[in-house]
Amino acid sequence: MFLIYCPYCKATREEEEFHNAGEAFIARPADPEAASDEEWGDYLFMRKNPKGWHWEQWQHAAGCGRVFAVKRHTLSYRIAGSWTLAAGKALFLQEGGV
Amino acid sequence: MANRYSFWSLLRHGLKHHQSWQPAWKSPRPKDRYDVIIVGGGGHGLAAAYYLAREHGVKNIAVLEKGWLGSGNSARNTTIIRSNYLWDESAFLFEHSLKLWEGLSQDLNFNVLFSQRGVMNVGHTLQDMRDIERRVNANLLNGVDAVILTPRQIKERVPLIDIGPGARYPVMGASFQPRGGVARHDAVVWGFARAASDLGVDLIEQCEVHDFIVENGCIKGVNTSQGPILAERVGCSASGHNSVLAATAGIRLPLESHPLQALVSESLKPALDTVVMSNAVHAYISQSDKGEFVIGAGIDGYVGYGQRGSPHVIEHTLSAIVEMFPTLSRVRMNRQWGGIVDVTPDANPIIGKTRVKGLYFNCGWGTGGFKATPGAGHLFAHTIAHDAPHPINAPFSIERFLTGRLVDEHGASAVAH
Amino acid sequence: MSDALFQPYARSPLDPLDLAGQAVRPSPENGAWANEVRLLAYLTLRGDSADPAYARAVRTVCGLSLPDAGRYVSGVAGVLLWRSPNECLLLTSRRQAASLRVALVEAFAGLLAEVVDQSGGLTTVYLAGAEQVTVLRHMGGYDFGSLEPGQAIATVFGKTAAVVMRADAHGVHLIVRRSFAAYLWALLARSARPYAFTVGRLPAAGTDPVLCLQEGATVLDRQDRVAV
Amino acid sequence: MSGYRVSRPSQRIDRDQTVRFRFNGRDYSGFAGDTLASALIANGVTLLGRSFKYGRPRGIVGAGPEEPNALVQLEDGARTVPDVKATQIELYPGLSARSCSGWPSLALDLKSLLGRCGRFMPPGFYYKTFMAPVRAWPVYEKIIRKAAGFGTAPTANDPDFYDHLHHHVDVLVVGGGACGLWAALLAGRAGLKTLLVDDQNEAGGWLLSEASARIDGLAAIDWVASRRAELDALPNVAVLTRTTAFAHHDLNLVQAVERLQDHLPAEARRADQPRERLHRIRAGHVILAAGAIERPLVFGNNDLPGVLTAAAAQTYLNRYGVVVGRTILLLTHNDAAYDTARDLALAGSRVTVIDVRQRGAAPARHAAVIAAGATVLTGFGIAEVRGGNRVRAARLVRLDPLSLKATGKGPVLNADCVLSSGGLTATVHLYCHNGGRPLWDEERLSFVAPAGGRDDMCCVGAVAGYWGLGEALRQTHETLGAWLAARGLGAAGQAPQADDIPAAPTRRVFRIPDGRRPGAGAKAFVDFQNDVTAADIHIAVLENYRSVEHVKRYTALGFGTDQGKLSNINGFAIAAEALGKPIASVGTTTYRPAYTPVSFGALAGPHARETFDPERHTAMHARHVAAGAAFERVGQWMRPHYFPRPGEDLHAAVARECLAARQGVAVMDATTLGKIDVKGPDAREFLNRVYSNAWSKLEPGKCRYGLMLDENGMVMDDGVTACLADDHFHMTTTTGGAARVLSWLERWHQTEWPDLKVFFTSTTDHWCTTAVVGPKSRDVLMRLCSDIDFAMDAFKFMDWRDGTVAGLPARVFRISFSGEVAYEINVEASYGDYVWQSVLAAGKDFGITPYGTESMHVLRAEKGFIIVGQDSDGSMTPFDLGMAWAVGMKKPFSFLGRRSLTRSDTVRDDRKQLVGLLTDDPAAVLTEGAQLLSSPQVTIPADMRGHVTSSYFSAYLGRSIALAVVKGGAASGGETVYAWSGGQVTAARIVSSVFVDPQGERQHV
Ligand SMILES: Cc1cc2nc3c(=O)[nH]c(=O)nc-3n(C[C@H](O)[C@H](O)[C@H](O)COP(=O)(O)OP(=O)(O)OC[C@H]3O[C@@H](n4cnc5c(N)ncnc54)[C@H](O)[C@@H]3O)c2cc1C
Ligand SMILES: NC(=O)c1ccc[n+]([C@@H]2O[C@H](COP(=O)([O-])OP(=O)(O)OC[C@H]3O[C@@H](n4cnc5c(N)ncnc54)[C@H](O)[C@@H]3O)[C@@H](O)[C@H]2O)c1
Ligand SMILES: Cc1cc2nc3c(=O)[nH]c(=O)nc-3n(C[C@H](O)[C@H](O)[C@H](O)COP(=O)(O)O)c2cc1C
Ligand SMILES: [Zn+2]
Repeated sequence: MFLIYCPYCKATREEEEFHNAGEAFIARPADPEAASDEEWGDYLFMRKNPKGWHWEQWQHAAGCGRVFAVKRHTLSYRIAGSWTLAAGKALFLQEGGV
Repeated sequence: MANRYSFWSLLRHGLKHHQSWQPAWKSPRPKDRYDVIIVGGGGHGLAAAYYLAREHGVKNIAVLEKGWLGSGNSARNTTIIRSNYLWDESAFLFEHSLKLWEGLSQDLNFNVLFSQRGVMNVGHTLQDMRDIERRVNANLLNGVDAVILTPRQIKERVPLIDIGPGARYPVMGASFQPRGGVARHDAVVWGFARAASDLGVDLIEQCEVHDFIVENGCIKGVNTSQGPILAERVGCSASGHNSVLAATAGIRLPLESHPLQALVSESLKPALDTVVMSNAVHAYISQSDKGEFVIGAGIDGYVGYGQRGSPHVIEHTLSAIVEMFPTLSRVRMNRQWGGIVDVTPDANPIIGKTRVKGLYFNCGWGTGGFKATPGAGHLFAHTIAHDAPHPINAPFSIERFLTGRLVDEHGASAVAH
Repeated sequence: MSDALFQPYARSPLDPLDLAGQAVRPSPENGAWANEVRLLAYLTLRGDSADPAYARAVRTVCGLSLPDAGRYVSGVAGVLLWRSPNECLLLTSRRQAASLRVALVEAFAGLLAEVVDQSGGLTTVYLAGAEQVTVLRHMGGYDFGSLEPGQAIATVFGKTAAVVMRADAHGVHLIVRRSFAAYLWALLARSARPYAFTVGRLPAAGTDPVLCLQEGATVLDRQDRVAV
Repeated sequence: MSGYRVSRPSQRIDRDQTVRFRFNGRDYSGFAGDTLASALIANGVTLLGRSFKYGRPRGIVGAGPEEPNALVQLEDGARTVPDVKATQIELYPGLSARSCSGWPSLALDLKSLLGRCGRFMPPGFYYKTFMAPVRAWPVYEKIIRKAAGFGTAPTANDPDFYDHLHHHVDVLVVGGGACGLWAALLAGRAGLKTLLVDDQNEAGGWLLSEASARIDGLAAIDWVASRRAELDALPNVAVLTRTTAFAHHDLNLVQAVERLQDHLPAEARRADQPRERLHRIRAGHVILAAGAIERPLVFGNNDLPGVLTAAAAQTYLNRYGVVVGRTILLLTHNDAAYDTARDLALAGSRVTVIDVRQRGAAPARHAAVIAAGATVLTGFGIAEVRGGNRVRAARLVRLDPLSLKATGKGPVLNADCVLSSGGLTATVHLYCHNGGRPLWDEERLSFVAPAGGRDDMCCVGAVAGYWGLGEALRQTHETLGAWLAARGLGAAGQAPQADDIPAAPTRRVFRIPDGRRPGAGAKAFVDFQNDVTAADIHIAVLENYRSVEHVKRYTALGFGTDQGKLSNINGFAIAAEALGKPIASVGTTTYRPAYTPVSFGALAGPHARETFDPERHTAMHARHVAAGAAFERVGQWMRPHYFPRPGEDLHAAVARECLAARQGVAVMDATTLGKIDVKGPDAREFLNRVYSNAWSKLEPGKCRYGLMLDENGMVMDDGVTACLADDHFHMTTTTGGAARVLSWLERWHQTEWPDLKVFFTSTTDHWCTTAVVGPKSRDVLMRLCSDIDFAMDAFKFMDWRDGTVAGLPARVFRISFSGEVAYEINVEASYGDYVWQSVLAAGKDFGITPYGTESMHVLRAEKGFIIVGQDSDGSMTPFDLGMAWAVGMKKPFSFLGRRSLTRSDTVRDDRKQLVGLLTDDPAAVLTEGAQLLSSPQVTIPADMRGHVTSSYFSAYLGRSIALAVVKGGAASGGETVYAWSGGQVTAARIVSSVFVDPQGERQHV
């Protein structure tokens, strides 16, 4: 069971306080109507689902309610850190994330 | 079959102190090239190879397995088999499989201990009961056996269950599929392995596929921990790991791989004669022929390839079990474990072609693919052999996620296993 | 019918349990005891805590600075708890609630801020006794032993969540939603069973910033306290 | 075996306290401090069970959690516990237990007859037969099932309770043997918050069995007592005995179960204490000091009652004062077992040590056993034990000094007990639970936890392979010392001193050869509980089950309730031999929780019965109960389903309630709807994005129905939202959807549109809502409220007003889920009870009638209003539901789900669409969930057009009505379809889904 650091509560708490909210930084197409069925389907359903480091969102459901970014290894379950979505995204892009 | 199993063969070998048994399957060295490679030596992959050889006359087939045969979810599931799915497409798919189960032991000459003891889905709210009515009627009209049970009838079949009004979620009724049941999971793997091997399929264990060799949009083979192996067609049936493999060919899949946990109690005298599932309370339980209660937990919410989940999930599951079966609280958990299930957004699988010619995927079985083992293998074999889906699996293409034609089993019958 | 005919009465969420009727004066044998702090007023303040104008408005009306994450501040207006970067919860007395609310709404005019009355939606349970921390440790996984006066955190308790704030060494307050209060109470009573749990009469308010918000709260009487 | 009690010092039993107990229907006595196993042995009881597959007689083998055979059913009735190991049951007065196997009786077991044919039941037996005829399998299966299983599941509700306790500690020490005690002390002395758990009833571990050990000049037992006293005195240290750490999870979360009551006599068990407590321990660092367990050697008939491990015999002797036999053969490949031989000989048994080593033990140990009166035979093994239901003799075999082959026959020696020592197996489980792999140590012949531990764990003592007490303590001391020093926590001082007697090398043997052809000799068991023999493992490998996991699964090795504590290493070694591979490369199977079995009750803990799941009540709940309401569960809420009067059933009550709503006035508790306060300059824009319909023009004082789609375009929730001010809205959601919708809004806001200035605050619990419905509702409201103008034009349908109701500030919404004039009064929930009462009082003269969810459903169905989740199922778009009017396709922002509505599948016109159905027979009420067919003739598989989603008898219309979804239904008005339910076919016509007042005039008066 994970211990997750909430960057808003500035505290490390038990996994049970959180909800996993899926892969992070999936951008909604800026103009959905212009997206092809394929692009739209990709946005809606296709996921990276990596075996390795994964940027994901967690919501501190029983705490402050905030959604934030966590970089977690999906095999070792190690957590590299938690960031606000904005800070996390910057780091994610810096790592070459797409 | 060279090495037929029967009561008489047991006698015969017994007289020789069992020193004369043949290997159940052969373990050859991989060849350089095959007509068809199946990635993943779970029940599905082995069944696909078996049916490819048996029904489609493909001669030169290999199954590549990164660990030991059946080391994935085939070894880890709660073995519930049923076909009482809501939507026509899924009902046909799972019923196709159930029919194959019904002759499987004889077909494979391997007793997979398929036990048609019935599967019960218990309802606790008025909406549960509406959903049960809807599903049972749809089942019957699709040729799938189903009945609705009253709480009394439930109690008769499952004396341990609490149907009293004092429960937090009292039992209001259930749907029941008499032909549903359980089977011995490992035996299914071994039975298919043995039968496939007997038909000349090469089963290669300890052979991890690293990536696909694709040229000009066509599959050429795979790179493995035992070197490159070429093939004209490759079928991927690597439950849990399909996204990882697909990514190596630049294919994105609508999958998330989650830990799913299960547990068994110590072995006890027969006390539960059917499979009982409750969606509202979140409990799934049966008793194996060996006597242990086999209990399935809920899915862990995060992506995880660790074959383990979080303990509070097990605790919640057992609280649900104790809620439905208050007498079991002194029974003890002997062992718990986890598998990796790849889940699609509509809780139905993908069996079909990809945009790489000659590369096929059978994936997304999520929490419920054990019951599909023979059926999925059969249909996957057809799809690979014809480079086109069978009518039964045609609705289960990847395209449905682009057109929106989902077959959403979450809807009215969000029963997981 | 005219308004004069009406005699409104308020019911707190745990009234159906008749805690008042069961309450005794806890003795040192009671390792844990609890009761509901009935009918406080609760105002949710929304606003970005990084916005100085918002902070100023709160300070002007309540006399309180915005609390840091996981903490609370208290004063005459009541207790202001941090809930998230843009949410605080003000516990106050019913007496002051209406005027505070009006004043806050006025002070928030033109700001990205709002006041939401939650008085019907929340209640507070006071838990005390030598085993209070043990009881909390039975109920949830947060490190309650480390929770110090001045802290207020939200965490899970079984299948609900609640805010826990420690006023002083004597006891903690659990702030919970109305419709989950009975569940939380049942979980608490069950968890505290091994420690001779009892429904206790609430002590005089003393310096406890929540207890003193009750109607007719009195000042500390040392005798009323159970040694911790 | 003919065990008996001796009097020896330093035993852990209290001879002054005789304890009477019952086993298999007979009365016995033992002493306080005994286990059931030690007391039974002392009473000469040898036969405890029958084996799983062959029904072979079985007795006690071990002395602790490793016991595979002696499973008993403890107590009867509600407090019965199946499958408990007799070796782990502390004796208490009045204890009653029985064997879990043997049918019809333990002595005369039918299965054992079958077992004689064990020769024809190799591994995989079940997979190879029972296949024909197909139809006979259920019969075979019944018999197979009957023969399986040990204890019986309780059939009465558990009278006890369980709880959980969370810990946050710096250091958790697992195991309270010499090494664990010392580690805890060092951590404790360094000021760390330390918790030590040990699964036995007292600390000391192996030292409790080792009479002669001395540490720092003290008898071991005294050393334990003083260390324990020192630990107890440290305020930062806690010690829990009878507490088994059974699982280790990520980030050092350890689950441990403490047994608080089962060792007490019934009358001493306390109702205010839990039976068991699950500790969830988050530790900064775990110190694993779980020790080791001795395993037996594998030889013919090594499962006969009277064959035990040497360590178990030593424990019985030194800890409980029980001698396991009078004439004992002790088979060993190591020196340590000589201590057992010595102790037993000194206690008066005739002991023959059979040492498989050519040279035997080191001189000191050899001399000690000889001095004690034992005999030593070296270079021999045991080929097979002889006896019926118990050991009578054993046939020895001479072993080749080098090759480990049988080179000749040995003598047959009489004995009533055979002990064997196959070396120690380190208890590495907790090291491995989250993926750690143990190391094979060829010198110690065991998989061990690495002495270096890992980041978050130290492994000390026997678990790391330090078998000698002196070296174990030294290693513990050094490991802890280094660990503390690395944290700046100072030097640890002196290690405790204990002498390790020099030992001769162990001989590497697991299976004693019997000189027979493979498979031909007596069965030599590896896993007792699952009847797995050495030959079985060979056969599995022969059949190509070559992975150790295949061996496990094909033979059931290690599958039992002991999880292979005695059998795994022997099994792996035999498999390795069959495979011709080193053990290290064969590896182990996967270690998984639980280390020892844990009750479901303890795992469920407090989340059972009244605290299984919150039951949410509205503020008026007590009134509904008093009014005799029947309740419906909706999500976690309890809602009145209907309010029967005496003699009324559901239908009668609902008919009355509905008519009241249509003709007079009725009242409903609508509190459970979710409510969200939405405020901010961008609130309106936000609503535009999350609802399918338009919000730009909704003015303050007005309400609007909204439809929320998921991004896939399917309806996920609905509700009425009121505009409070230009930047302020009061949103409502479905009862079940409240939490989901709030989190949906928050996620979109936080992740995608953080720039929108808006707050969402749940107010579900704050407001309580009373719906007053019907032509007379206005009259009732006017009695309660004088500051709102209820005139038709002043307060229109879909308006809301602030005002004072019954003297309280209230928000009154004029909205209607029934098609009648209706008002929803929202007041602070604290006044909910009062307002409900006030409404009833004010409506009394009008015959106001409370109604529940069932009438609500009928009233809304008469109007064709959907219930999300009943008429829709996550696969319906607004168009499917005939709600195109609620989709603002022209809105500038592409609202959630919009794009999905134009995919090829979502624009099909043969999708299922919502329609109304009228049966030809007005009295026939369709079954909700009936499937719809185009023709009354059914061919299977049938072409289903859709299904009935809602169906009622409408008292108002005097006939039945139904809603359904039908493929292409929107264009099929007038068509007859056939509703099929359980074989019953009912014809019905597709009609508009609005049955009452299609023009909507009634709500506008
Ligand atoms: C706890 C649990 C309970 C379940 N309960 C049920 C149930 O009651 N009923 C039901 O119907 N279903 C159930 N399921 C689901 C079911 O187990 C699976 O859907 C089914 O077993 C999938 O079979 P498979 O053959 O596709 O997968 P697997 O058996 O997982 O086979 C896939 C194989 O691919 C191999 N592989 C992966 N990557 C590679 C690679 N790169 N190279 C080579 N090989 C690779 C894996 O090692 C594995 O052996 C449950 C699952 C779990 C985890
Ligand atoms: N001859 C034997 O059979 C034998 C067995 C064990 C230890 N020893 C010797 O005893 C000396 C002391 O060794 P030690 O302290 O490392 O081990 P130990 O066996 O004395 O102590 C280990 C303790 O840990 C407990 N334990 C094991 N798993 C547990 C779990 N999951 N939860 C709670 N408690 C658990 C055991 O009950 C035992 O009390 C060493 O010299 C060792 O070699 C000998
Ligand atoms: C249906 C079923 C029944 C099982 N019964 C037992 C059992 O009786 N005893 C046992 O130790 N394990 C049992 N297991 C669990 C396996 O030992 C093992 O944990 C599981 O196959 C996962 O593999 P792993 O733990 O090696 O990763 C069972 C598994 C399944 C799927
Ligand atoms: Zn937080």
